[in-house]
Amino acid sequence: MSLRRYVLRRTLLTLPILFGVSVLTFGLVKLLPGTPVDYVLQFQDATPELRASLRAQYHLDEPIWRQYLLWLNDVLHLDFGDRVVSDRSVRAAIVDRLPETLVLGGFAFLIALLVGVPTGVVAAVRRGTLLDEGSRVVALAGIATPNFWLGLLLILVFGVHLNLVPVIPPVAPVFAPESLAFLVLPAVTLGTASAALFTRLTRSAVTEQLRQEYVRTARAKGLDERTVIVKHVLRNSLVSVVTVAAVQVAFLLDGAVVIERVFSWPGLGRLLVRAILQRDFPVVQAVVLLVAVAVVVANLLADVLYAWLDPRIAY
Amino acid sequence: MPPFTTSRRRLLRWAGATSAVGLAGCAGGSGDGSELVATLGADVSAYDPTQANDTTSRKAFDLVYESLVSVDFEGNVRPTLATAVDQQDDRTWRVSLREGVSFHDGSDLTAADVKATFERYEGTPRESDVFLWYDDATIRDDYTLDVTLSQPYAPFQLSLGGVPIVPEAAATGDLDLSTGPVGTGPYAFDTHEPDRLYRLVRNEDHWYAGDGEVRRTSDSGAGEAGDGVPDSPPIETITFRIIVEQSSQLAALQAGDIDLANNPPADAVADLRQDDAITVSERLAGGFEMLIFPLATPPFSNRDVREGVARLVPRQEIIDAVYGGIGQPAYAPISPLLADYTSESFLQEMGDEHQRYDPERARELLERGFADLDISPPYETTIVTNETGDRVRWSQLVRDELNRTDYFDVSLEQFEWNTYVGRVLAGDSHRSDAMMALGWSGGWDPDTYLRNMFHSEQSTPSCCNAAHYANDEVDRLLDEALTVYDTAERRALYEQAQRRIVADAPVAFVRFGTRIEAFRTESVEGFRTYPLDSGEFTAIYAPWANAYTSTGGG
Amino acid sequence: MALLEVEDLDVRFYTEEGVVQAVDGLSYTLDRGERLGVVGESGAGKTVTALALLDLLDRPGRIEGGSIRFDGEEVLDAPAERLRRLRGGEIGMVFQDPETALNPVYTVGEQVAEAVRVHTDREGAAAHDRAVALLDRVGIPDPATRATQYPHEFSGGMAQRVVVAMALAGDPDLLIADEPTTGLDVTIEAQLLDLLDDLAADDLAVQLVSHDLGVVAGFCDRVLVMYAGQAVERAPVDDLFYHPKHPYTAGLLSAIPRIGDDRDRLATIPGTTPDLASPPPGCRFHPRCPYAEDACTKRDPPLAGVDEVQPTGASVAGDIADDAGDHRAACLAYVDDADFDGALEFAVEVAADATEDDEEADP
Amino acid sequence: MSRNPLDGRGRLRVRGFGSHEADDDASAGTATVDADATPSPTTDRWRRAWARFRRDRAAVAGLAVIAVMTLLAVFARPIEVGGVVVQPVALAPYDPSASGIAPAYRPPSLAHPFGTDWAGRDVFSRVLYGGRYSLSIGVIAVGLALLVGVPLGAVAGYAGGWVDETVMRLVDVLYAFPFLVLAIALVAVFGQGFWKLVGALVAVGWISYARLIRGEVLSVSERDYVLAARALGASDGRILRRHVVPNAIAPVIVQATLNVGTVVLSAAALGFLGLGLEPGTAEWGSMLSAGRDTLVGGEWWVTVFPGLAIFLFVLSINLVGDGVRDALDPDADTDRYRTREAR
Repeated sequence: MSLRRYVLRRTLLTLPILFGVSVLTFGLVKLLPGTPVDYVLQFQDATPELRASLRAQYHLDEPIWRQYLLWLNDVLHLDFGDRVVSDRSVRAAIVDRLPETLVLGGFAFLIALLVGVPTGVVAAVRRGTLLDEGSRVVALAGIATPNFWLGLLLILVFGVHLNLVPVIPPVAPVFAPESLAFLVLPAVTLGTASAALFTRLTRSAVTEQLRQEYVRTARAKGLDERTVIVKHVLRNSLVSVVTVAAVQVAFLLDGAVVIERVFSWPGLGRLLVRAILQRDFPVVQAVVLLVAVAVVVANLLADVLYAWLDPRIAY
Repeated sequence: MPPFTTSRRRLLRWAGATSAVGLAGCAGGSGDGSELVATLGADVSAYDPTQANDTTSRKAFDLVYESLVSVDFEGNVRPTLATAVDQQDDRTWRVSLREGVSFHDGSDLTAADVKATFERYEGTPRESDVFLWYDDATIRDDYTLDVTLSQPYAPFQLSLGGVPIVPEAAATGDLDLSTGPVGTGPYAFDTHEPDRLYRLVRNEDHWYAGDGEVRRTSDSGAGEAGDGVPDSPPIETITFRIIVEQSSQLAALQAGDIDLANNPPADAVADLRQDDAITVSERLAGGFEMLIFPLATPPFSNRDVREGVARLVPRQEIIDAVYGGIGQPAYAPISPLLADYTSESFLQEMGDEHQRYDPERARELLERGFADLDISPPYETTIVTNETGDRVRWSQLVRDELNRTDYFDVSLEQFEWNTYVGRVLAGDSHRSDAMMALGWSGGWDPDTYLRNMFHSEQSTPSCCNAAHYANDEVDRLLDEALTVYDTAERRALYEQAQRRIVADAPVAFVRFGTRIEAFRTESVEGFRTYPLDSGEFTAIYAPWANAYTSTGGG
Repeated sequence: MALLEVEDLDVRFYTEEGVVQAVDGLSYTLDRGERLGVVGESGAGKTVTALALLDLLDRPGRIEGGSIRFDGEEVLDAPAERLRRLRGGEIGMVFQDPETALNPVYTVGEQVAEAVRVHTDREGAAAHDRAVALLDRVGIPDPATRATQYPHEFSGGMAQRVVVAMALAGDPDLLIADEPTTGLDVTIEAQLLDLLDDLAADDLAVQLVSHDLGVVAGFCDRVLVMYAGQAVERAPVDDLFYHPKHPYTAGLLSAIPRIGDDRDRLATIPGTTPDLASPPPGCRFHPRCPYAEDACTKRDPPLAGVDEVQPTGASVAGDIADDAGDHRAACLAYVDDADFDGALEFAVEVAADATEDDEEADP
Repeated sequence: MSRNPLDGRGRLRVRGFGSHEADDDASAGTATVDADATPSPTTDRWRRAWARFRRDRAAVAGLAVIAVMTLLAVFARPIEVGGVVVQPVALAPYDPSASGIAPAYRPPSLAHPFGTDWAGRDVFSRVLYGGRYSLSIGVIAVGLALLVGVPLGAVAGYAGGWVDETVMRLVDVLYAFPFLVLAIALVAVFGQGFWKLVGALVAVGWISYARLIRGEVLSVSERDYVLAARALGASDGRILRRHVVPNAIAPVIVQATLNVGTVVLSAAALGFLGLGLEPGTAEWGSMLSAGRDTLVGGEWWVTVFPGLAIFLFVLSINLVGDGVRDALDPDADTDRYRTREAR
């Protein structure tokens, strides 16, 4: 089965999942006590007619499944509708924040990989030594610190006392050098947890591969230890690291929800939490669906990469 | 943390440096490059006054729009777009507009714009801003119009201060305010990057020409306004950085990334005052924190029990521990800010008679109350609060105080804002088994402190009388006071209403609100704290209030 | 001077249950072009010895003593650079389980070409061509296309041929084959042995490790029998099969099932290999040796020459200077001063031809 | 044609060796293998796993820290169960929730080793007492998640077919939600407080166990001993309980140990977003998020000590988790040599 057909089959397989996600999101938001109209009209002595007209505007009085179908119809036309809380369209709200979210997430993911994988390899090769346990403790220190507290500490040390990095995002486009310089702290804070995970995973994967026979054959061929590790062992170990990397997408957004607030970074995480708390359900559904698609695509990419890395796996 | 080589650290420092310069340089065109960096605690969600229901949006476009009249730092009504507002009879007022005023889109201000502004409020979330009093308006000529009220409305002039004038095109649909505010104010809207920043740029042809002829409209004319205010705002660009996290905002202020921080937490004020680069200004505001009793649920249905609880609220301890010693205890709804309608002596009297902290008196009252209802203490109940930091803290202190007596076993329940609002404003809020910790902010008119909270018609869910307090006499007093124009007469009516309310104690008053601002001393000069949160940035440029701010060193 | 001289080799494993003496004072030599068989039950230390030659033991195993001289040069303290040139360059190695010996994620061609690149100055396409030639040399049909395929697309036999090709990449003088055919079925085994036979023809020394006496009989010139980490008998192949001197070797030979053999139960050597963490005192085979006497439990017999009874004290164990014909066994019976008075009453009977065997009754 | 040195010498048979061993074994040898010395397989496996765990210095240190923290938490304040004082000891000098026992924001001193917070409460007592929350949130949330996830995942893996399909699709759907976001929504719907927080963490936590055990059960149930058990007519339920799950549970145990840490961190994150436990609770995460404004102000001790407590607790849990994984790893180093040669 060729790659194209495999990707097509997998995409079709994901549709029920996306459907499930949209139903769950819709149901969940409907369960939230209070409606967006209450939010908009709170502490206003609004006349009942006004309340009714606003409810009608958001189809709040129609049966729930009809509301879902109406919403689904809009989504299929990529019209996510208007935000309840502000008069900007949902799509605009998301598009405004997408680059920021991707840059922060990507930067953190990169740091996690560049720190996590090498540490994992060293820990595995030097297994049982002080270096192994030392690197593990350092990596775990990243995962053990509550990220908002770590963020605040970094701001305090590097932003306020050393005045090295601005405390709030500079007024510059997201790819400008000073923005990226600012992003170092949030990306490090966000990436530490994932880095610790990658370290642990790589360590067990490399340890597993080091036991395989082909490593002995490689050494018997007269290859130096570095080539044996980097060329032969690493490629086999990456196979299992890749599958977990995909799950990181949702994990990174978890962290982003907190980190974006601490570093005042305008990302989707912050938008999503505020939308949940403000019952701005068009935004909630749109962002959650977007994240779900991202997670599903990431899993798909991981499987394709997995198959590309390991020839034994046929599509 | 990947190790930084020194060269990389220099890059960071350099990057750090340019960004600071970038901040200081003005994004707009020419001009002296003076910029003030202030902060907003949440993202601006609307530019159109009829849609904006949150204080952040209102304070963000406060400098862009102007209303017919404005209220200065002492509460006096000052002519702004209207040169005069004269009463014809008890239901009609004649408004004469200032000539030569233009909107940011170039169109001239005429009476038609004013009438259109009023009428476009219908069917919008902020409908009540206008339609509580507005009936009709007849345009006499381009610069005069008569406004007829649906009934005599004492706070008419003050209410005019809360209605920003927008171009008529906004009503006809030619201009879409949702893309950006268009008003006549000293600053025009420049850009808004959601969740990041909101920038205003100086409006070069603002109507005020520095000739000091702005006078107070009301007869008691206290001094000439506008003398000494330059003809155009000294600060060219105002950039509002949107920082949700309080601790990040404080860090940014100390690091110098921002010049002005809004509403810093009270207990951080002591630390900020130690930093001599930072000035903290605070002022009594219009509003109060309170604990609402569900009147339909025993034992809170009993007056003695309610007053007993009110007398157990440790107000001074709350002010010291939670608010860093700032603010004063509240024993009645109307804030001392409204000097015309209340006085210290009145407040002390209310305190002594009904609400002041007095554990022995409280024990007697509770003993009698529980006996009347023959409920055996301790009564298990909860205090419900939302996540606002100060409120969470003072409700803990009230809980501890109540639990020290053997009459109550109180636990605390915290809800995020919307779930909380859903509970507090629910139709059966008076039958819930919980006391509700809530804050209320009024305006310049005494009615805003009483009607919504204590008028029987305002019981939840139509508005905010969560206790479902219903007293015919109070209703009558409040309705009458609304139609009487004479201040002295209104004061007497409100005083009588307050006496009745405080005696019935549907709520325990805790503390009058204070507005706190912290700014970097050398980069903010002349800034004064405005008592209402939505008018926070008034002092940046308000010729009608004889106030302006410059960036000092700049 | 022999191509390979192993003297008093001592290898230990540091495990949870204690220190395992996997190889204990092993000595032997291997000449250029000669074929040495190393036989013994599982756990005798055959594989550990093979791995030790290329210093391929990793934790928790460690070479604690002895010396390994290849072409006169000491391997054990060779610098890493020299050791790398040795591995796959002068000594090629073939492993037991072909399926797992190859890296699953690289093509077969690439893995062979990699060995070529390390040991010859060929690079890129030249190395690849050499690899294809090697694949052809080891009898893989249509080597050009097969080179682009992956290990999981190869059968056991073919995969082992690839490993052999890899071992030959550096044109080695010595090929160590660690039970190369054990995982294969008999017909494939025979073809592979033919291949090794063919390769060994042009002056390639081979050390074939196996627990299958039939394979050794068909391929090797000389045989080294190992038991519990020690060499118990060393002899030319036909001397060993027809004149076994050590009881253990005899036991091994009697345990080979023979077609047409009408005995109801296979003869077996009672008991199991000893726990190398705490080997039995004296001769390690005495618990299972039918002729064991009290002396056997006290003294660990050296590798004594069997032809003439050695004068006492001739420490033969260390003596590696044996010529091709030399036949030694580590049993007190061949050490005269030992108070071993019994006699090893076993002998090998040769049947004239296959048919005559059948009707012979078991004694 | 292969050269065969034994060519022509005919086939050989060894005489004499066999007859000797026929008469009796007694004289043959002293090496006797006494069967009863070998312990039964399961205890041996756990004993060997414990031996291997003991050798991992970091893991043992982690376990020690967890033990100390548990003891401190249990003996922080007296415990009453139904009026009966079960545990009288009070290591914490002050009542953790009593406000005003000392001036607010006092730096660490002898009387108050960790200083005091905004309400004048003793931070030292609160950190000791706070251990109870973090430990119980961690253990209960993970325990319940296991109770939900393991059976569901095991049945899905073992039964296969539509059962597997539905459970796994539900898991996929839940996996698409970021863990914290789903918890936020659940807390917003069902309200805040200890059991609602634990409920939310369980609702989002069980899916990782379900997916993990399903994968393991799939591979284990292919093993021969499961087929054998089925061949002997054992019921599916019995096979699943006695043969399949015990052999598939190892990675789940490891994941559960590691998750105790993640759950405590998630509780702290929810506290940071204002969705945590009852205000004023002495739980480390709540103390951390409630006091964070003062971090910038300079009252560092209000957050540093609870933060350190969480850090130590989660770090130790992770070290123990790593230790458990290495210990339960079926073919750890030492076995490799033996299994290989014994074939």
